Amino acid sequence: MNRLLSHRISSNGAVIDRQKLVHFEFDQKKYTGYEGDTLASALLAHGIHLVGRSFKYHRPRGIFGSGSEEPNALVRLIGDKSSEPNLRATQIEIYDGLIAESQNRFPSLKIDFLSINNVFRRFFPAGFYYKTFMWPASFWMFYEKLIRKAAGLGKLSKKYHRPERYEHKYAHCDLLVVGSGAAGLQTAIIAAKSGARVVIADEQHRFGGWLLTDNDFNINQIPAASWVHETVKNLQSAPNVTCLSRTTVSSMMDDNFVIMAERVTEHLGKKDMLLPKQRLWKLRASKVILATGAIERPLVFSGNDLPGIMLSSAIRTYINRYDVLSGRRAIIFTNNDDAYFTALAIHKAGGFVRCIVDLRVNPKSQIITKVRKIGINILAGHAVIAAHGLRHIASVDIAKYNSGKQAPTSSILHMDCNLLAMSGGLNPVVHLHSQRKGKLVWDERTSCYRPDNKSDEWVSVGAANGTFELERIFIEATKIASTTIMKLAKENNKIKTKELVTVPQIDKDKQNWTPLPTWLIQAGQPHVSDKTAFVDFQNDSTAADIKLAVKEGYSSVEHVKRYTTTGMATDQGKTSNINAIGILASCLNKSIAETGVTTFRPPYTPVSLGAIAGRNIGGLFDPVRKTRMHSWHQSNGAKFEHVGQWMRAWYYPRDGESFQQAVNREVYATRHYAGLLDASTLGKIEVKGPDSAEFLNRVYTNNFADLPIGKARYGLMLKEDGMVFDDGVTTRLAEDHFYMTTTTGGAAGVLSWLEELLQTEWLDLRVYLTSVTEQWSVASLSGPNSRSILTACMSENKNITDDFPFMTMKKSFIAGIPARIFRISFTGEMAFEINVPARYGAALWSHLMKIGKEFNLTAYGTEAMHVLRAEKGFIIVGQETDGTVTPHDLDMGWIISNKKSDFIGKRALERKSMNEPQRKQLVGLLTADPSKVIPEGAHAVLDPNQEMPMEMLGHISSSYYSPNLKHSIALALLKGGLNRKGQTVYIPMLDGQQPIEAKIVDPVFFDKKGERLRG
Amino acid sequence: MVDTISRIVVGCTAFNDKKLPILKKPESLKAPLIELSEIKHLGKLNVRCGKKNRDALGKLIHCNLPIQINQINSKAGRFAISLGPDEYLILAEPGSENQLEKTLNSSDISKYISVVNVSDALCAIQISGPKVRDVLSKGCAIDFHPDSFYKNKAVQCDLALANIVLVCLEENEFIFICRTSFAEYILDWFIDASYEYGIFVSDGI
Amino acid sequence: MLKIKCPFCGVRDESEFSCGGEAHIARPTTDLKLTDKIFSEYLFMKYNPKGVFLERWCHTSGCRRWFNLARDTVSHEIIEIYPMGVFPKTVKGKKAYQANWRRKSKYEAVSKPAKRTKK
Amino acid sequence: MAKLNIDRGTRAFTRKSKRYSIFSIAKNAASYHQKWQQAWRHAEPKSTYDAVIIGGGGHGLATAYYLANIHGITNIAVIEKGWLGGGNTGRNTTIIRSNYMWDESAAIYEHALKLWEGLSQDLNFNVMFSQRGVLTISHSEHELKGMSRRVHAIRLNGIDSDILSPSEIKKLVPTINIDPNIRYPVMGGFIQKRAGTARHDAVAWGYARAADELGVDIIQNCEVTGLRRNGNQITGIQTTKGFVKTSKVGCVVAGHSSIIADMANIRLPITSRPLQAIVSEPIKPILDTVIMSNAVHMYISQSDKGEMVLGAGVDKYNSYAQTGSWTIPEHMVAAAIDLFPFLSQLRMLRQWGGIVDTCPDASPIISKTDVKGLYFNCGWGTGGFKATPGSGHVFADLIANDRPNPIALPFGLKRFETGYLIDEHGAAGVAH
Repeated sequence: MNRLLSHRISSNGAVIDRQKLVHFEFDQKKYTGYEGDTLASALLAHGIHLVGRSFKYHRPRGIFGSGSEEPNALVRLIGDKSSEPNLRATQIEIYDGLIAESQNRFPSLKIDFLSINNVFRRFFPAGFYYKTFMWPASFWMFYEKLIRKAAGLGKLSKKYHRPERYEHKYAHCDLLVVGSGAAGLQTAIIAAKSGARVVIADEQHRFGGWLLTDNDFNINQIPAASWVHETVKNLQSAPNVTCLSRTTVSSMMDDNFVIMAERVTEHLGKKDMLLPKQRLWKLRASKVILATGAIERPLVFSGNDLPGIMLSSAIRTYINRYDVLSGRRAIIFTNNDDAYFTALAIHKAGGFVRCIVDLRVNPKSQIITKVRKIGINILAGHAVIAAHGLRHIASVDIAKYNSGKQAPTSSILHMDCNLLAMSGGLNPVVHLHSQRKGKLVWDERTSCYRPDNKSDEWVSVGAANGTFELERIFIEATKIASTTIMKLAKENNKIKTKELVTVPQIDKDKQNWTPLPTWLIQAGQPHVSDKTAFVDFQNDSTAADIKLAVKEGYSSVEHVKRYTTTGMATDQGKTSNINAIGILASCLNKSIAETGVTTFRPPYTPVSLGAIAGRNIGGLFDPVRKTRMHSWHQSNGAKFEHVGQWMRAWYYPRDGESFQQAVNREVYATRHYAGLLDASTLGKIEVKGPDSAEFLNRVYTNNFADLPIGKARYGLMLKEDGMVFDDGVTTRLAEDHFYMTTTTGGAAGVLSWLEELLQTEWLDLRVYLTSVTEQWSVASLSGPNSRSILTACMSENKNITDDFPFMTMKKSFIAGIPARIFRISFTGEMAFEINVPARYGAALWSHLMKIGKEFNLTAYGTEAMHVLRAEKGFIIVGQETDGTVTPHDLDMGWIISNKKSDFIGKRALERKSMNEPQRKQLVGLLTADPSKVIPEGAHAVLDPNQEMPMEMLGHISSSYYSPNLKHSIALALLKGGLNRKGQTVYIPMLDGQQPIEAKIVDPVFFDKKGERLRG
Repeated sequence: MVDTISRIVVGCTAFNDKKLPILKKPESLKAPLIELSEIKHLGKLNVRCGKKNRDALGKLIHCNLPIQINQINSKAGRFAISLGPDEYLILAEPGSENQLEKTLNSSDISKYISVVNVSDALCAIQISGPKVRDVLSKGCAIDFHPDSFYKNKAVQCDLALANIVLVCLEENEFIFICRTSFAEYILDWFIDASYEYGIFVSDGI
Repeated sequence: MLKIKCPFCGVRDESEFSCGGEAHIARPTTDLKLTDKIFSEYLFMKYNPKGVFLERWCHTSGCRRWFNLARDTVSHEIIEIYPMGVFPKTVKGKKAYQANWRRKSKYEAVSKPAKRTKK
Repeated sequence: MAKLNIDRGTRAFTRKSKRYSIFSIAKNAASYHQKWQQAWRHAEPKSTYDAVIIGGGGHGLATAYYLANIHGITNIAVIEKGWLGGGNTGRNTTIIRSNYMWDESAAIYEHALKLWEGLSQDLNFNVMFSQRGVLTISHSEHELKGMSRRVHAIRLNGIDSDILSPSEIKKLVPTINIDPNIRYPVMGGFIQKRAGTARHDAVAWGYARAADELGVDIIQNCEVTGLRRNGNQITGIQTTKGFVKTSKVGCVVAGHSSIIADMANIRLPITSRPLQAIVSEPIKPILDTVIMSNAVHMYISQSDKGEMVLGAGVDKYNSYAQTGSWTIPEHMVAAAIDLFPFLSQLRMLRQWGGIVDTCPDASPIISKTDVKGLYFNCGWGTGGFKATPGSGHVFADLIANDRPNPIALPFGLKRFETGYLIDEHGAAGVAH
């Protein structure tokens, strides 16, 4: 026999396509379903309820709901590239070749070893782990391993895989409508006619919301289904409307910044490689209408977690949407009218409704009368006090029940069944509203928390607003839509406001929406029955747990939530929160309003991390910036280092050279012949305007007002706290025009800092700043032969190099390229920094290398540059400084002008403590063993044999082997260093080796007089 | 000598040594829906000047400076884009920028303005095709609805992790200007983001 | 994610802006000879209200211009946006300006917050 | 580095009746857990206390506990405007470590770490302190140098810390991506093995229960509305539950420190910023170490429940809203996926924010004030949780003796006047 038929019923005009058979696999078994089925509906069609084991007690759990509220039916989807755990079977659309498996069980669903926890569950009350696993102390790590293994739900495939494609999309609209049920469609269609830019999103794969489940009536004289069809068609054809199905609005933030996750190809078996798996929408909406509907509440009684016990609305949905009857001998347990529609549906579908157990003593309404007529037995004033069964519900105990006294008032009636529908009332989906910090109010009539609807930016409507009767929903939706359009029209004159549509007329059986709130059904010995009366199904928290929490004083809602973990599972308490609050309230003898409610944190349903990251991963995580000489460096075997976003040539190993060998060669060659460094990444800023000189005077510690035109000067920049911030050479091009250079890493920071000062502090200064970092490529030509090389390269007036004093600038042409040449040096050798428009950078470089050949010109990288400047005791901001170092600490008092009344950082430098002799100061270090190079970052001590913690003098900021001095050299910041010159310090090693002995010396190791520099 | 160099230079583009042209499209697509190319060596001047001298400057450039921000004026092959209350970006035909710079800096208002040649600091990239707005909206928070981003509108904004000036030339044709060193990143970004539409990157003009 | 109306570029996403913190902080020049303690009020001490706060923002990814902004630090509502060197005009903005302890501090008595002047 | 012998005081719960143990659970199981007593009394304020602690978070409760347990001052109250541990204690990502570069920081965080070791026994409440190790990763030459500086300093301070090579890191964390060609390759890292995580709520509850046992009044849902002083001496506090007389007030109200300070008209260098975190859905164990990366501003660990916990740096503007910008989680998730590609199969379950005190030097304030009897413990920024026991321990000492001990001394407000900041910015990008 075709197993497919077992629980399928004759077509209901449902959303599945009977013509299209789909093959899938669950727990290594092959099954078939129809296109349009969810994994849940397809499994139910095969009579399969049991799909998972619970988190803590590993109790058997079945399909419970029909949408994102599902707490039990979590499965793992296994794909070729990856495997995704914890997906809701109720939301997975099946496709050919889908492979799913159940979770949190070993070895199998039916036999799960850890269900032993269930037997001993009495020993695992809420928070038990806080009270034990403490002895012996050292054992916790061992206990923890076990707990960790037991915890967690699904498994991940650990092996790498190129993450699938996830797209991001920014969008803007006048109105976002969340949800496509009666309320959503009605508001959207009105907005559409107004000409406003509308986006309507629904997490389900097709629009209609509850109208897809309840549609055996007419809207405006046409069948509800057709009305939905028509309306959706109109929306889709409207140019100003974007319809997004399979799109979950997960978070709503300040100023209606909305995150929506669209499942683009997840539901397709063969993925269309053109399209991404998901698209994450970042939508900015002027107004938002929340038509997010409501979620049914379970009832809390002993054994309410057995497979075969489902939400009444879910059972109805499976019948009407998927032609699936989840069980043939059904009992309905309710405290409201809605479940009666389920009774009808089951009856229509050919199932047998044994009885309706209604907590209300004397329920009356049109629908109830109708159900009575059919002859379904209604037990009013009764309750199901317990459900029994092994892996599926087999029978229930029913008794007269007094909700006030919370106790049964009659003998127990035993009744068998294989399906129990329960309905404890409805909870509006208020998540997005409270994400925006909207308040909730407890509504006594409908016994639910609904939004206060006080905001001007967003509004809830329909079931999401606690309005559950369809006729009232349509009235409300129409009204709210029009008022929202009015508001929008004020901002946007393109939007029409005249009354756009009328309220649809419907002929649906009237229900009377007054549920009888009953949070917990107690029977026999409560402390026994409570233990199996589940509130949060996924986290296994029971009524007993909540009572225990209260007993132990964890009685605020948040404490209960955290102590019992109620509402903290992957469903975020969609079916459990309010029941928990109800039980808590009765424990505290408070009203629910007094008890309060926990906050709903985003997202509404879990959002894929892959989708959140989007394309900003791998090579696109952060831009890499290269100079125009990059390809030369590359083809000449350079090794690179990242400096901020820049990639700089680090060193150029030649045939088999080690790092050290290459650096030694480059350093040696530069000192003895000539070296060429790509300095293009240095920050460059054009400073122009009548007050430029005054401005520079205020931002540098030294004086720039008196700098002659054509001359350059080294400057030190401080932050207002007196700490060194950046340094560089600035040249005066004209009376009112300067050319400033900054460190590579500091470039962006310096420019914005200077702009900030000009725009927010010194509004009176007439100065314009323009970044030209990338306008100029810079080759720094350095070494004894540099002048000869430069001369050889000059295309005209070669003689300018004859008279080219230190710290001056000349404009000329090199090989026909217009150039700004600066005679400045960071190596301590005679050096020229040649700036040319970037487009000529590559050309200039290879030209210099060509001409330089006969002068032994060697390209050197940043490492050699570091060594060369260290030999001269030149600092590097960011290496010798770390935001805690003043110019005095660097022994650079000479650069602080006393003439100037003020500059950034001056006052801070005058604080008493800034001049204390015990501050860390920059000194040089010479190791006793000239070949031993101290590791950078190591710390110096006076007595290497002292006990821990050691008294440290300070750290080594720079340390290299100097091939020119044939000696290891280092720079260090040591407490009172300036007065310690000559003293011996020791540098303890991490690897247990002997401490390195070194002498404190002057930081200038080479050419102290600076003759070579000026030469 | 001059010539040898300038010849070397011609090949040099903001995309460094990326091998162009690039065609990336899935089999299922006949033709790429996105086209991208660099406009090489376009003259670019960053001009700072207050309201007082705006008109005078416009005359010198032969193209009036826009009065409103996010606006662009064009005349005789020159574009004037407003970047801020007192900041403009002038686009001029390749090779004309140096002369223009001289003219402005030697004018009698030169004292009150700042003119800086940024032709090599920035690069101009043209992007067009029926899906151009969709691709841009993947990395740019600006509203690309034709009603709000129309012809001759220019905005400074972020595209993914790069800062750009974006100019709308036609419904489906944009120019954007970014720091040269970001061009490679932007190119990679577009090739990836255009995946579902297909992209053709040409060597440019 | 705030929506900020740049006075020059119009409404843009928060991500295009950077926040420069408290506005209207007077910068005492060195010649004022303040004590270290008073000076530290300028250098480190903060006004950190729960409610309306006057702060400086810069449209970093746009026009790179700075401007002032009055924002509620609880609701994130932006009450007023106004240029550098001028003072808030709204009632809430004015109140926030006066509520700031700096208005009574010793150093502000000798050095006033930056004001716009003719260029 | 300042070092003190740690006085843990006498252990709580020598009285069997309330003592937690495997046996107490068995015994109560027999009686269907009907006999458990309240973890702490829900007290109403008395008219007078010897000292009042404002703020019922981890630090505040710890302060009260040590005041009672070590200094014998038991006539005290902890005043909490909401529910215990409802502030940053209940919102943080619980990383505990003491591998700080500056002596002053190393001293206090190591002091705290020593107290963490054995805290469950001290409090007779399992705070689940899990010494699974915290690994900080370096992605560039420059960072490796910074790391070397930190590790040398840490080691000479006698604190455990080891440098690991990429391959050693791979051995320890098999799921990490050490491909040298990614944008921020793993070039090395250093681990503190004694570091780890703890259960945040349990810390608040454990201290509350122990403090209550020693007679401390714990008063929830009571907001402080004003401070009363006589001249320069604190005389009491105004609350929503009436006036309370006391001559010593300790403020431990991270996020709202400036509000209380304004009541006393004193200045703090603090701004309140959102700090965001996210957790994923629970999965079976896949990451046993805490991983931090300053360069990409991201840290990640897996909770005992199986959730991946991710955090980043603070948001860029002042806020008391406990929400932040979307850009932050977006960036941290991207960074995490580059290091752990498997994460892209996972889903974000919850996203939230706390309000943290940020200080100019990213170091805390434990200090007397110009007002006699008014003490502040604040400015912990993003890293307060790890210090909870140490912070409470030295703050209790400060309140009891009206003078900071050597560990607390460097963290006084005076440093903002002298300029002797303890600048952890350079040292730790994401200071968790």
